[in-house]
Amino acid sequence: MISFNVIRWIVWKDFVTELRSRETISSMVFFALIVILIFSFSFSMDQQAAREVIAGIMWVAFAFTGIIGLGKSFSTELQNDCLEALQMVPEAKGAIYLGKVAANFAFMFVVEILLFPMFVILFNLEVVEEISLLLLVFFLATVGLSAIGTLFSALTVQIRAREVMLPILLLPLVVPVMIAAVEATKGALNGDPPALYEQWLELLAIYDVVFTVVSFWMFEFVMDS
Amino acid sequence: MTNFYIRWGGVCIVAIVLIVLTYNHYRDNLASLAPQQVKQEAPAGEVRVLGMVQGGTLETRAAGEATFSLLGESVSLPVHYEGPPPDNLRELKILVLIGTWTADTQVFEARDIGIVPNYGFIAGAYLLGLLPLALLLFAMTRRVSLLYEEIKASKLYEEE
Amino acid sequence: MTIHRVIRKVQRFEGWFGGGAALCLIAGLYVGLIGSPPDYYQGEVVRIMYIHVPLAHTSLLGYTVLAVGSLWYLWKRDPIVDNMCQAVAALSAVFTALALGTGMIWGKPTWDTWWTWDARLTSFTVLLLILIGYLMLRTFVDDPEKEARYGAILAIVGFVDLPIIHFSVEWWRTLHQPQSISMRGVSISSGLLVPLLLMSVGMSLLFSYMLMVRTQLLYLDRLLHAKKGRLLSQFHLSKSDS
Amino acid sequence: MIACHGIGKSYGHFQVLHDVNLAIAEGECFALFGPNGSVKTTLLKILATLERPSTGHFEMLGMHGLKDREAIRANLMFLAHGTHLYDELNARENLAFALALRGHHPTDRDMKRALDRVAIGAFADMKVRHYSAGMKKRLALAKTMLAKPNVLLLDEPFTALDTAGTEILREYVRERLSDNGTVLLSTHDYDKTRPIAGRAGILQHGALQETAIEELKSDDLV
Repeated sequence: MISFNVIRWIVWKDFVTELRSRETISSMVFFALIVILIFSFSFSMDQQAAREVIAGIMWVAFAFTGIIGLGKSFSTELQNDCLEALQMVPEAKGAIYLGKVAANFAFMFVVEILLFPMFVILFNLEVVEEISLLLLVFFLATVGLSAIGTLFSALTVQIRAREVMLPILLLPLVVPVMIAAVEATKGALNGDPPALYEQWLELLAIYDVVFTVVSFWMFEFVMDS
Repeated sequence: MTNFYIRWGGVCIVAIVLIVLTYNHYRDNLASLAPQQVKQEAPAGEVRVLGMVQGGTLETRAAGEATFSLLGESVSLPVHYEGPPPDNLRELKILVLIGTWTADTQVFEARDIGIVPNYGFIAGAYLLGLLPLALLLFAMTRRVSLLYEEIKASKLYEEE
Repeated sequence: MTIHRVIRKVQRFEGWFGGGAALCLIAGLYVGLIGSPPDYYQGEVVRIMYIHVPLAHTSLLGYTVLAVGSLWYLWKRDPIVDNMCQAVAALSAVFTALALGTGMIWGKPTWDTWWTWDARLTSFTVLLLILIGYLMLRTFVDDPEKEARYGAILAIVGFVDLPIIHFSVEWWRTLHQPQSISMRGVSISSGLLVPLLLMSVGMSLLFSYMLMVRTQLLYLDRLLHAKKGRLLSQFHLSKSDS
Repeated sequence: MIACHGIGKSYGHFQVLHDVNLAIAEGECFALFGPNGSVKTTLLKILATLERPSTGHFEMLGMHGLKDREAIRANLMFLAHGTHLYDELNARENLAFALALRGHHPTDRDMKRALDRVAIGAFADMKVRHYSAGMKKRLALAKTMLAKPNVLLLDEPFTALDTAGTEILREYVRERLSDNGTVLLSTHDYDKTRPIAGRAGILQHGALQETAIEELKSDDLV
């Protein structure tokens, strides 16, 4: 049984904490900006070349910033051993998982929405027509990243070298998300007909469903000895 | 521990036998000669010759019959080919010819054209595939034997 | 049951696997290297397939065993199942690495390149990364109970992910690279099938044998140290009494 | 009611707890003494269902410690070394959040009363980030009060508490005991524990030895 009450309170807590400290989102945004800057130094691009690589750069930046946010999601629970209190919640832990996924998704999505105009301006993109499809891609890929990322954030937070282990464990597992997101984004940015990249959206949707379910189930074992 | 060494001795012997067998098979049936070796040694029976089809010498008569010179490092070898339609018979191409050397006419009678072999890759792949596994297995079984001996010596196992 | 009786039992049992593996591999090597004709398209190089494909199959088999063992561990919490998982992960990683290595050696003469982002090579690389991640994760946890639990979780999630990774990489490849580089040249004729089958069965048996040895190794190691730890603690205890 | 049956725990190759057998009845307070590094916290964490014992099992309130964990958690509060408080939230929000997760929804008046009882009512709207260690401990105690647990596990409860705070805590423990609650506390402070503890034991080198509390002299302990 999932308690919606617990989900709501976890989301509330994460939002209030974030609103007051502004740690997660601000560090994600600035990190992403730096990544974008470094990329634009490393590739000197005309508009044609930019079209080819921009989707890749975008998702590399999003994935890395996402990992920063995900890492913070549970490492903040370490202060005053709050994680112990979460483990002792007398409910199924899936509720905590869903709350955390919702909060992480929201943070990552907000950062992506904030950064996207930056890409548009810095790399001279034209995106007026396909904006809704692009948002759908962002949505699906971010759900996938946060679904599996939240599980691994909770898993790595209690081990040594957690800052390194989170990306090491997470990145190979999100290969499908990255491929699908990059291909779909590329399609949308090029203004291709949606039929050409539909399969990637389907793949993302399947990934989201599968890993929300699997992670939801596995989270029980992460939290409960 | 004695059993352990006997077993691994057996494995080593089998491995050596297999390697020797494979090497003999390679030398007898698969190793190819260079054109100059053929001219000097004049081997009897069927051999494989590796070389390049010399430019401007290829003459095709009917389908499945051709004459050309096969170029080695310095010497070239006149070849008369008669066999299945040669798809990959072109000038300046490196080939393996299978056939017999006729010493009186000084012409190599080829009956088949093979693909240039890459035995180095095959040997490399098999060594890479099997050697680490054998070493790993050796190390593991050795460690198990040692641990077992240690547990036996420490008399700890009795209370379980 | 005393430890050495357990070990005796396993040792008697594992002999069948070890012997079977040896027989199959020797026969497979003989047929593969000497007894079978070269392939029409690939020539002699096709013989690399007889070692490469069994290694790859076996590593996938190993990962399946790992996932099943992990589920079993989460259900029953039996430490020896966890020892088995740890053993199978390490062996799977070795087999995957060797499959990649032999694949690269095969790629050089057939595709004229050591590495290509072929779907199969790419998904095996990701598999190897996941297995290495699993082994690394286990070294970074202090509590053995936690170590086993976290490892099991990662193994299960990775197992579910594997087919998705494979499909996504395959779609991605077909999108970017038409079928110029592929293994379609190799049609499995019966001449290829016999050595391939022998080597596959031999490799699976070898893997099972190595798994038994390694599980035994980890189990004995844990046992010995647990006993030593207990003796050490008892030593402290008696010292504090006096 | 707590009953431990042969609980042992090992980390890696080292066994830290050996065969702990312990029974605490309802309305009883058991004090667990022991020098630093005597794994008192580990034992408490096992009882708080945060860790799994390597050997043995325990019962709490008639429920199996490894099977009915959710039910045990609903009836148990663990006042741990860490205070389980969020720095960015204020006292009220912390209380509301922690209790909501346990399925309680205290009214503002309840919270006010609990905060007043631990004498930090004046700081109810201050972020916990600015609290001192003693105030945090008091807030954690207020949380425990609102949760009304049947079993109370206290890990070094007197650290960071001043004399008044200690008295508030002892008063609360007495109240729980008279309510038929079960209390297990770990400490190395004999004088502060003596007035509330009924029974006591020393945990040393991973083994528990029960002793009459009168026999324990404060200078025996580290």
